[in-house]
Amino acid sequence: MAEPIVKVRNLTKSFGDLLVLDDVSFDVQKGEFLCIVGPTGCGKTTFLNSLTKLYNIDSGSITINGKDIDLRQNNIAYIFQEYSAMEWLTVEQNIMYGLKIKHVDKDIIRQRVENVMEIVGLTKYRNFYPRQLSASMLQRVVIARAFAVEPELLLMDEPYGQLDLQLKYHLEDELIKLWQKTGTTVIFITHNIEEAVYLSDRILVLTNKPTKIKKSIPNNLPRPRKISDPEFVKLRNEVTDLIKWW
Amino acid sequence: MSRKAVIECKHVSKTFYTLSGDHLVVDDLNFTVYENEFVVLFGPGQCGKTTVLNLITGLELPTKGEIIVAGEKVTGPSPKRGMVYQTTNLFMWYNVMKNVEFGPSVRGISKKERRKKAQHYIDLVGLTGFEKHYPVQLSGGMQQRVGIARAYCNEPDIICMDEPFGHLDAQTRYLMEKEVERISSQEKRTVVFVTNNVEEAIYLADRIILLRNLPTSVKKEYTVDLPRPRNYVSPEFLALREEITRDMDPTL
Amino acid sequence: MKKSSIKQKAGTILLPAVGFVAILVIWWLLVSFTRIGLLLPTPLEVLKRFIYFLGNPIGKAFTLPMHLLISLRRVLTGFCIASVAGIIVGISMGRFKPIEAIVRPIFELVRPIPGVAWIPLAIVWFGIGETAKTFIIFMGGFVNIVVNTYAGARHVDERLMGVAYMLGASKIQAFFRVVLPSCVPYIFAGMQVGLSTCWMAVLAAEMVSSFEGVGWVIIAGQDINDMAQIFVGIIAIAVMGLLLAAFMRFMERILCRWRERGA
Amino acid sequence: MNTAKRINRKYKYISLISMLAFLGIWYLATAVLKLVPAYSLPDPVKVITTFVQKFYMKVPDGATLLQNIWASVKVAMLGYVFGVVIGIPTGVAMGWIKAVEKIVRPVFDFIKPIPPIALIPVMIVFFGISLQAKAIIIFFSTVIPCIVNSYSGIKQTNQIHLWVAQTFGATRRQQLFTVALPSALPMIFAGLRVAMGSSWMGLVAAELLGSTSGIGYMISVGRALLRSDIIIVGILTLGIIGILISVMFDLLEKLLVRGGSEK
Repeated sequence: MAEPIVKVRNLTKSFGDLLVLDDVSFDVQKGEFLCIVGPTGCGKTTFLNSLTKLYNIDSGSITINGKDIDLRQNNIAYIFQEYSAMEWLTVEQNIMYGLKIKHVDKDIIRQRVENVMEIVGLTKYRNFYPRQLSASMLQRVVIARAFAVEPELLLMDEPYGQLDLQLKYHLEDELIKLWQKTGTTVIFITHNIEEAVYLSDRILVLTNKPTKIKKSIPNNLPRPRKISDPEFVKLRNEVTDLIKWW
Repeated sequence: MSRKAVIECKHVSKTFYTLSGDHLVVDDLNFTVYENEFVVLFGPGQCGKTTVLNLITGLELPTKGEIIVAGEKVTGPSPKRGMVYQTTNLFMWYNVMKNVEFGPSVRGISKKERRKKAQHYIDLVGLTGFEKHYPVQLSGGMQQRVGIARAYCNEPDIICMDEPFGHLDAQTRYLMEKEVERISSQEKRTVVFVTNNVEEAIYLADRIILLRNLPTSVKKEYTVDLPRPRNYVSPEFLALREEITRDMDPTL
Repeated sequence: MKKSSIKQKAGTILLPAVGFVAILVIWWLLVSFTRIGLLLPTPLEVLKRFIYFLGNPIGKAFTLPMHLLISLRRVLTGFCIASVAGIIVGISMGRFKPIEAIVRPIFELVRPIPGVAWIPLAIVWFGIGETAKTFIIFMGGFVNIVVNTYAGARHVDERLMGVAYMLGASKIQAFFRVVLPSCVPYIFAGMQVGLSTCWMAVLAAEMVSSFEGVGWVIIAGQDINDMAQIFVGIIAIAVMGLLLAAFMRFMERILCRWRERGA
Repeated sequence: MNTAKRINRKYKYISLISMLAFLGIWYLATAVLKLVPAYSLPDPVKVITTFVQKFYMKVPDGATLLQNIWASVKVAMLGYVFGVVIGIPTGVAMGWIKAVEKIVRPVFDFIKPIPPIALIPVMIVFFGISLQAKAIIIFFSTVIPCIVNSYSGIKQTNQIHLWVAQTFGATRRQQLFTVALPSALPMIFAGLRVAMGSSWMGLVAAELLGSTSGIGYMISVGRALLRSDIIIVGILTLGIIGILISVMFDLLEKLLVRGGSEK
């Protein structure tokens, strides 16, 4: 097997006396689609924020391609759970934001932004400000902004939680298409087990606080997947039983 | 078995007059809801589902047609028709107890009696011990429980729920769906529940009414006969889910 | 947070001290070594004078605390009237369209006039007695309170009104149980701004015409060219301003308890 | 025409009638019924005549209305521009750089509650009745709201937006210029507006207390001569300029603050 792109070793993080992440170690292969599921409040968001060093970690190491993670060097995009579209920029300017920060060539920016806007269906709204958009459109803006930088590592924290179902299905399929086309590595956090089974190559099940890895389940169902397929249902039930949240 | 009709929507249309012009939101809507039935109004995106609920509860009046609830024509809001909202719409300045007993209190029911009643519903939604908390101190799911208790505590003929779990995360949502099922089996009421989530619709409904996109009207109805509690991954459940998804209007 | 190192703790105490010490040193240096010393007293002199005036009268009759109390009484009288009137006008303008249509144009005419500009007119109308001062202070606070209350009344969530009606509330019940409580935070914001402008207005009024109060202390200092007395007055005003602001925050904490997440 | 527009128009008529009624009552009470003496409240016709006359007559204060306006506006602009140029960078630095915050904030908290009006006598002692004295008063009235608002604007930057920038690899500088400043812009603008109001108030107070030109001076001359028509013309002028300034700010805000500000 090839060298993993992301290596996490003995990651530990606590807030005051509250231990949130307890000695977590795992690898992510290049081009892999990894879904992380776990009970509510198990620190999944802390997990991603520690991974990107937005939080200082207490101990352990995180490397990308064998080097310490560096947000300036590595091309990472992170889609947060909260709405993170910038109110003072138009839809188009929001989508350009990451590319501008990275000083990408103007022509490439133009081309990528057009392309990505088309995919998420925002072309008509390019000059709108976030205040004029509905919640689900705002989330599309954020998703487009992340896709536009064509990241080597894409982190998504429940990006589709608040979306209309049909739109969610549409964007899930688009995500898969983009992922297959660009070969990017995706770490996707979700509460929705069906979503996890639908999207992932592998599912990482977390325990309650302090968070550890309960199990890593490979998911080799053929794509495109079908939710009523008995194999699909079987895997979905297996993960549900592992979490046992009710 | 002949069933008693509780809500009758007859040729209802609604136009909004705004400075930017007139908007036809509901167009010739017809449906009936029977006593103690759990009906889900299901439709894509912003298709005017909330307007339909506002018409039923009397917050808005239809431009054409009429709505009859429990034999009376709807002409304005009334304590006989309760509502649970998407954004919880609690009175932020009252604690849980005062929120729940708001209805009985404004109708002049004695303190002792209304406290007893409110306590019953607080216990029913599983918030025992949180009576003195203010809404900001509660999580989204708990706030939604207060909203449900508040609507039930007024003992209305019908209860409307407008995407009550739209803002909750998937796990809390599953939990709340189970709760609503438990509550509505313990306290039989006529419920009109609006959602855009198919799973939720099939899990809860006795009958699903699929709505058309703007202007809103009835597209199709489905009777759900699956045994309760329902299994999200049973073949029948998944088959119905795919059928409904296929029938929906595209929103993109 | 708990594990913050000694270094950090030292920083939170030391750095602010650096700021204060720097100001005092610069002041002291300026006074001691430049010609400004002819006009400006040293910090120590001001402090000494401040303590002296706590027990001894400024001018003929009143000690510094008495002057403060006189000013405070004027402020509170005007402020209370402004609050009551402002809340009534603001809410009725925000909730009742016809009243808004009638009152708003006249209010818009008054709104942009700075509070102190009323002083001469007040003196012409009411002489230089207490009525004139109360009027000036009233005008200072009134506008801010109306503006904020009006905004609050317009921001009442119509869906919440719907909830109340649907639960069986009458119009009057909905007003007292929904409109009023949801305006409270706005009213408080207005009252806070209003109180500080009232405090400004009383100063201006006392400086233009009076025989007592902190404003007079300052202007009397100017008349006899006593800089230390002016500074004592300024410091007294600042301290009183801080106390009033703290009091308002305390009241807000009590009345708006429901907005706090903690506990 | 649709229903909503028709209702809107109805309220516009009510507003118009209310304005006319206000003027009518004023006229009745003064010119017809003579309820109050003319030196205390002139009738509206007299006010308008005086207003027109003041455009070319220099009596009683030695300058035409426009000359007075110019004198006031000149001073106000001078102090205001300095206040803005110093206040906003200070506030931004306080909000963005921890060390600056720790050193400057306590000093600033101490200065903040001092009403600029209280500094008028100090400035008069230092500089006499001069342009500098007034400009410094206005500077103080301006700088404080500018600092307060830009500081809290920067402080209120949404953490999520900073994180977005960080994960895209933005430097600290890029974060300031692409996230913190644009998101604080509406707050900073609100600060500029508040500063304009308080500097205008400071100016009037300064001119009332000691000056030889300007609208405030004209008003105080009017008071000394019991010419209440002059006082009212002065107050109205202040109000009209206030309205013009606020309209100008609305336009600027529309132009500069993108994405719409809080409504």
